[in-house]
Amino acid sequence: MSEPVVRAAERIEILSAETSEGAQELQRRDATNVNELSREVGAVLRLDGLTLDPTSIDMERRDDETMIINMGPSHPSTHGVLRLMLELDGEFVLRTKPVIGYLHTGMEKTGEVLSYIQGATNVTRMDYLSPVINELCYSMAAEKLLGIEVPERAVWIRMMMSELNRISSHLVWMATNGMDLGASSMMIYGLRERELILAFFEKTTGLRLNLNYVRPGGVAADLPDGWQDDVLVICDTIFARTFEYDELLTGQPIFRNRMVGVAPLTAEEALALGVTGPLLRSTGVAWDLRRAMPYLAYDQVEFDVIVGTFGDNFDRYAIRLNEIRESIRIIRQCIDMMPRGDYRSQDPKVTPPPRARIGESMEALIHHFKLFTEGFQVPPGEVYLAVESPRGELGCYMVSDGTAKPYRLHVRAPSFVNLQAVSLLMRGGSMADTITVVSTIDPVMGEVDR
Amino acid sequence: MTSLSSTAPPGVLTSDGLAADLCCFPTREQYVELVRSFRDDGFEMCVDLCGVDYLEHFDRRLPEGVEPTRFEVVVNLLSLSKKQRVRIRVQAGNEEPEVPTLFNLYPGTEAMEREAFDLFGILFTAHPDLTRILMPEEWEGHPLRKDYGVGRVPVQFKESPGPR
Amino acid sequence: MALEDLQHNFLTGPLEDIVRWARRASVWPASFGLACCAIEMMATGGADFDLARYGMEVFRNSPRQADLMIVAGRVSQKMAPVLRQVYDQMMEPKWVISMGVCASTGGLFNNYAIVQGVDQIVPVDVYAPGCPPSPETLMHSILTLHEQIRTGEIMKRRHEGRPFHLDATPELWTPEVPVAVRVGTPK
Amino acid sequence: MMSVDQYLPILGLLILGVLFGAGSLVMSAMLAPRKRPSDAKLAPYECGIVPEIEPPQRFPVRFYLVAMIFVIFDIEVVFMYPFAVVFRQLGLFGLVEVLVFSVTVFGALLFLVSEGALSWGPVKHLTAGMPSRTSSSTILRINSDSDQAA
Repeated sequence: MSEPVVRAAERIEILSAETSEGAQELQRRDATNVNELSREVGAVLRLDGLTLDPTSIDMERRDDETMIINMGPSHPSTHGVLRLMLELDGEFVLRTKPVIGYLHTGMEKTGEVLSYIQGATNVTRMDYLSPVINELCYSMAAEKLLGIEVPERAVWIRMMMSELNRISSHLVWMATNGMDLGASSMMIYGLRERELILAFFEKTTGLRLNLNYVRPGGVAADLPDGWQDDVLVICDTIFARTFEYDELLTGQPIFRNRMVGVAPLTAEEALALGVTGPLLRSTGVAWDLRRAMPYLAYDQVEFDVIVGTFGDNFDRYAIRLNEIRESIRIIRQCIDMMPRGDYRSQDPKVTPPPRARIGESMEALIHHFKLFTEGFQVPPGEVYLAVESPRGELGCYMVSDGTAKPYRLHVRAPSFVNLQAVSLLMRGGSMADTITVVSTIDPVMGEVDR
Repeated sequence: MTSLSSTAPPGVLTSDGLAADLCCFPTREQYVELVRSFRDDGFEMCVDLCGVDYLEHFDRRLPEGVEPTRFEVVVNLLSLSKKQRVRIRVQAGNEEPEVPTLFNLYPGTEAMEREAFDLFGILFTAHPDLTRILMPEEWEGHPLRKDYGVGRVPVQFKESPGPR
Repeated sequence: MALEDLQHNFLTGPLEDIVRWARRASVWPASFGLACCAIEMMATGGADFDLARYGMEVFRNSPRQADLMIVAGRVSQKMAPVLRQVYDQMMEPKWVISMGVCASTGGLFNNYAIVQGVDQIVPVDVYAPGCPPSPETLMHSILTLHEQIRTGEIMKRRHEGRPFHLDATPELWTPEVPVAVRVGTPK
Repeated sequence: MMSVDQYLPILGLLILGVLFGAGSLVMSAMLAPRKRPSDAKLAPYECGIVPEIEPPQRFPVRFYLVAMIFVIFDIEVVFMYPFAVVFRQLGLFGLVEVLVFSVTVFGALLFLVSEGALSWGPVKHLTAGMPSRTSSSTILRINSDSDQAA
């Protein structure tokens, strides 16, 4: 019996050496330097010194009485492969440190290998809950570098599709947030409504997810005829259903106890941490890129920016619920004001010739072949372009060196920055609050780890 | 774009001809001072900080008086009150890129600087926890550098060295 | 003395069928959702493409109560040992569906960060193609797995020879030492 | 003689219990595929991470206080068993007796709760002067004309 035990022991080292991330993990308090300790405790070093002095850990516990556990990569409520290391005093969280990188896919390296036409397929897999908005950010950055104009109809199609995508992303959030708080019927309702939108995506673009629909120069295909009634059906059903969710969740005592007043965030802390999106708006800061720095045709549509008052979990829930209604309002205006015309810019530099003409003329065939194998050259320069994704400001910093591939592609992921507010929000809360905090930040690990 | 040279500390070249939004090119010594002056001037949020490796595109357009180095740190500041963005590109150095940290001005940049260190090897002096954030702990090398291979496993049935 | 060691004769035949039928009808997946495929797996578990029809009602979170691991998404180098650890901690008999091309062969991301195919880490039984595989594709792969369990073909294949690509010794059909080889720094 | 078969049903129940318990153990031992307690299976499940910081042995006292509450009700039920057997002969007197008994035991629970066994201590929640809010009363709507900067 001794032989397997010895082998078992040394095998545990092999495995534990592989899964332990050394310095990236939460160490004992005496093993971390003061600055890092204050960050893990959630102190925001702001103008006038620490807002929260790390030495006065109010639930003062000796170092050996507390327990360091990790809500590891494969955990039901961490929305993907996020690993949170928590120092707990019984039920209360003293220190938190997110360990990320478990879904690092090297997308920025792959972005440098793919040409501008192929790049959208890579970027769309970053934030897999809102693929259209990723492609939009990438394509608009490429168009800005190229300096080409997108026809009016393409602008409105892009706006409508990204609003539909915002609704489907908020619906997934409502579903998983309900599941985390035990309302598993909310999971079924949320996913059921989302299928309506995915069916429309499949009808227009051919795919439910990772659509590769928005490309530099316009959109891949025109809307199918009779799309107005599909979208109207989606708007009416989901608008009615949001009141159902409101009834189901808002009055429920369990939901209120775990959401009202939990994990408050002040505007100053949010700005210092660079937090954007519903998290920032919940603190009362009215900052929505669609309103503040309008892109596409957001200045021609009428919609409200939803702002919270207390900055706690309940505000973030209310903001996302009402943002679904605002997006529906925008989509209704898109249906009425959708201009006619072509859906893709006619500039031959960017747009391949139509399929029919390839059969007849040789030049069209060569043009099509060159465009899809080698791609189009983009004048050297750099650009930073930001759009409003359901999680915050999604920015794309693109440097081009004149060839057909971006020289450097950096995507500013809103979840990556919002996630750093985790240690501030979880500080002093109970273990159950950590679940709601991670859920209301709504991190998508695909875009956090890129 | 209004030029901010009036408020920026002396010796900083601000030129907005290069790209649509405003760009500033401080040297490493003026870097923290410039960011501090921007923050006091109303730029409440540091939106993005990333590294760029200009090994193969060394001769990019830079305003005169800025000597290009291989590594560059690009910081994006955002003013919610004035609805304005500014981009600060500081030359970080050739072999041992080293830039002071912005953690004391904007605590939000702590993770972004760790990512720049992890993927590029750019050191940030006085950073509270300069460890890897995305790659496994014992990973050697910095993947996003231009001399770091893509790590592409040759695909058996298609040997063409195309873009994929 | 396990089911495989019985001689397959007249007496034990019905018993084996009953056991296989019971196993097929109550496969509980461990929710190992990684990336975009996890969203499609959730949609498959949702109301429209109900997985509960096949007895897979509940997505167990702890590997102790799960006997099917659906690797849904791209497996990064940092995640490989964790995947192996969760696989080892699953109860026998256990099966693996590698959902999506990223899990099966590294897919779109042929680079340093992604393990090019989960079968380098765990023995895989069914590969579901697609990026992401639509819920119908995932259900089709689950049904093929159920078919293999019902006919016992899945246990036969493992029992006789070692899985073809893993150099494990015959009697250890699940190799003890993790096979995940960290791709070093390709210069 | 009469008294022996009075206990027959209990005996039957006992045998059935043992049969079911032992039966499932034997079946699972017999039918489960090759079983080797590999070392990973012996290690505790920590969400996929191999645990190297072993959890502390001393847990905060709050967990034990909650266990105390269970003990009260456990004892109460144990005393109710003999009452349940003869409660028909005891009639009203027995019923009142049991009610008095459970009220006194309930007093113990009230004492524990007032001592704070259930309130788990200071939790950082914004509760001061929190109005009861609905999902539409807690938000402000900023439309384009009344656009105020941050």
